[in-house]
Amino acid sequence: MDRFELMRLLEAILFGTSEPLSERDLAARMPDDADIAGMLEELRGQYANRGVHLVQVGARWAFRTAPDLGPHLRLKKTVQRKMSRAALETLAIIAYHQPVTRAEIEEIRGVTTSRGTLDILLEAEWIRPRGRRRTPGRPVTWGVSDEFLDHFGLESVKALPGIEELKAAGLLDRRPGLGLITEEGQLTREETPDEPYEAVEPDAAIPLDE
Amino acid sequence: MDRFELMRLLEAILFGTSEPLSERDLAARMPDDADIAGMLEELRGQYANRGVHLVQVGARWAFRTAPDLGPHLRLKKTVQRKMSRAALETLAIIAYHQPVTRAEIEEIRGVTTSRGTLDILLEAEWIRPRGRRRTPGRPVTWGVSDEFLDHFGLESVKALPGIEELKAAGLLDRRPGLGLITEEGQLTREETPDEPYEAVEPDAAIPLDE
Amino acid sequence: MSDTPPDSPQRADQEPFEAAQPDYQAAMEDSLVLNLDGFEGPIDVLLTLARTHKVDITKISILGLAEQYLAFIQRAHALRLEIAADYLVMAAWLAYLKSRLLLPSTDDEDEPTGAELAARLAFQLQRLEAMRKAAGEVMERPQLGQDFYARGEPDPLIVDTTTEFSATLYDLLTMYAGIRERQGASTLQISPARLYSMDDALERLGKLLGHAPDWTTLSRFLPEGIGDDLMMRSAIASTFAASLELARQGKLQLNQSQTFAPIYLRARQEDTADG
Repeated sequence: MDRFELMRLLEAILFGTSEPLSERDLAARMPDDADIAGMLEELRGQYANRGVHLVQVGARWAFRTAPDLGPHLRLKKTVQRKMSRAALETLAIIAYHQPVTRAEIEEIRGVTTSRGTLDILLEAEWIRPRGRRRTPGRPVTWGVSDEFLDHFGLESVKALPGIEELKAAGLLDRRPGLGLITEEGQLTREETPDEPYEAVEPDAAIPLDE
Repeated sequence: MDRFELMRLLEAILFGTSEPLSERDLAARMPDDADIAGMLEELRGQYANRGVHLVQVGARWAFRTAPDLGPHLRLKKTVQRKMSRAALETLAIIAYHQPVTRAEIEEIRGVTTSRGTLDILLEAEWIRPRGRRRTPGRPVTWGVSDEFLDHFGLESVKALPGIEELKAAGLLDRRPGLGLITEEGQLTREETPDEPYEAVEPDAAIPLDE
Repeated sequence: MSDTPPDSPQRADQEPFEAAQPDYQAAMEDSLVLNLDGFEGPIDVLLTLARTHKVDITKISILGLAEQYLAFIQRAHALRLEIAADYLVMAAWLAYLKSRLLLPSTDDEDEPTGAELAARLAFQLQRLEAMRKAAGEVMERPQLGQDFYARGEPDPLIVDTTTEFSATLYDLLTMYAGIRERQGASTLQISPARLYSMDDALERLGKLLGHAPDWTTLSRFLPEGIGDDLMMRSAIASTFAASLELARQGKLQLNQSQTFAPIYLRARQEDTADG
């Protein structure tokens, strides 16, 4: 198979699938010597002006209709569950601060997370556990999923709206706020106030199943 | 919207719908003055060499994988599977007692055979129906296949070790009888012939399709 | 509690908060207070108060905001609304913060200064406000299935799966041996012992008696050719039992001179009385 034929095959595989495929998924379906990364870039270029785009979502690739056509596209819309303000706020915190623990989310929001908020985000497959923080209790850290990126047409977390500005303004820093005000009437902080966030781990520093 | 934009829109609609669309369906989703027929032809031409074709299915239009790529889009996968104890027991009985009906297998095993057990053996292509027994209900009789002999490296079923050989090999551990009175008055087991079985019917006594 | 000393020192980072409120704003405040259940905690109230007063969150006057919050809680008290503990904790903390901001700072280095505490609160409010704004911006993006679409009619992915079953001849033979063993145990039978029965003895004795008018030992009546010890013993026992039965019926006579002496028997003699 020459490159032209390989490109056609790659196009057919991606076009025929509605779920994004990773380079590994693609490699399993292509001849061994295929330069998948290079061909993906070339294919993306070929579709750049078309009504359908080849887009990257996290580490996966998929064809999606061009976002600028949205208002003119009269296609059946999928029914979407309406999310509570608390769920959306939590989602934004997870997306912009990931990897982030539940305690940190509560610290940022200033309230305890009600049961069901993370559940709803998990059910929507928009968040995923990423690892565990090396702090007492080894809490799970959360991040957004490829489904989240796909749903909002984001290539990666770096493409989140305003993330660079927020970072520059120091608003994504792991600095303590007031701490959590509990019903018991205490201003508490999960970590020691001296170096509250020094122990932050890189993504999946501790595997979940440890 | 100029023609280029209309072409993009048409492409996106055809990509995103869940079923082929007629020109009338398309007209309902496009601005009034769009030259649908002309644009469909143009779009078909643009995709002619690609991995995906725009094809007419009856009076409707849809994107379809280029037919020449079909064979390359199939993914081959080999899954290793362990046979259940029930399946192996059933297989052994079929091998030693063939041709044997399901009811006879159950009688020998002392338990009813679940539907899936024979299915798994059939899926493995280790057994095959051999005929029908001339008894009420005319049940199917089973025997082992050439694939079975291949897999277990046997020249024929006759090469299977008999009971005495199994005993000699230590696989069949018969405990001594109980309560010796005299040699004649001893408690004995039912005599087991060394020849594994006596076929009730000759092979394919009644053809299956009868 | 809510009145600010008019000549309180102001710092550079604390823009004076609008203390005097027009009437329409007071009405709005009341509706805020009555909506207490709608808030997600004191931080939410603080952010809402800041928004209500159109304060730029990045240049927020914490002192002014603290006063707004304290007024809010007072108003809730006046309206006899039930106030959750965390709102009161925040009120106490803000009152403390206010005193720290207004009083000259102590030299106690362990305690954060009023400005530091205020900065912490400001950071918390700005960060949460930023996240709320970000949530809004994310939700305003084109969404899959609403504004852009995946392939509507995906080709089914064809996966040809070959299942390879693993089983060895050993597995197979062990299984079969196991079955035969189970089967053997379930059909265990007792083969009948070969014994000389009472019926046989009666029949034989009855037939032979006619041929024995004289006293004859019992052993002479036993069947011939019994080599087996058990068979012999059973024949003796059943023949003796048969002789007793026939004597009871008056068909024969028995004689034994002493214990363990040979037993003699003969057909019944009508004319002799002894037996």
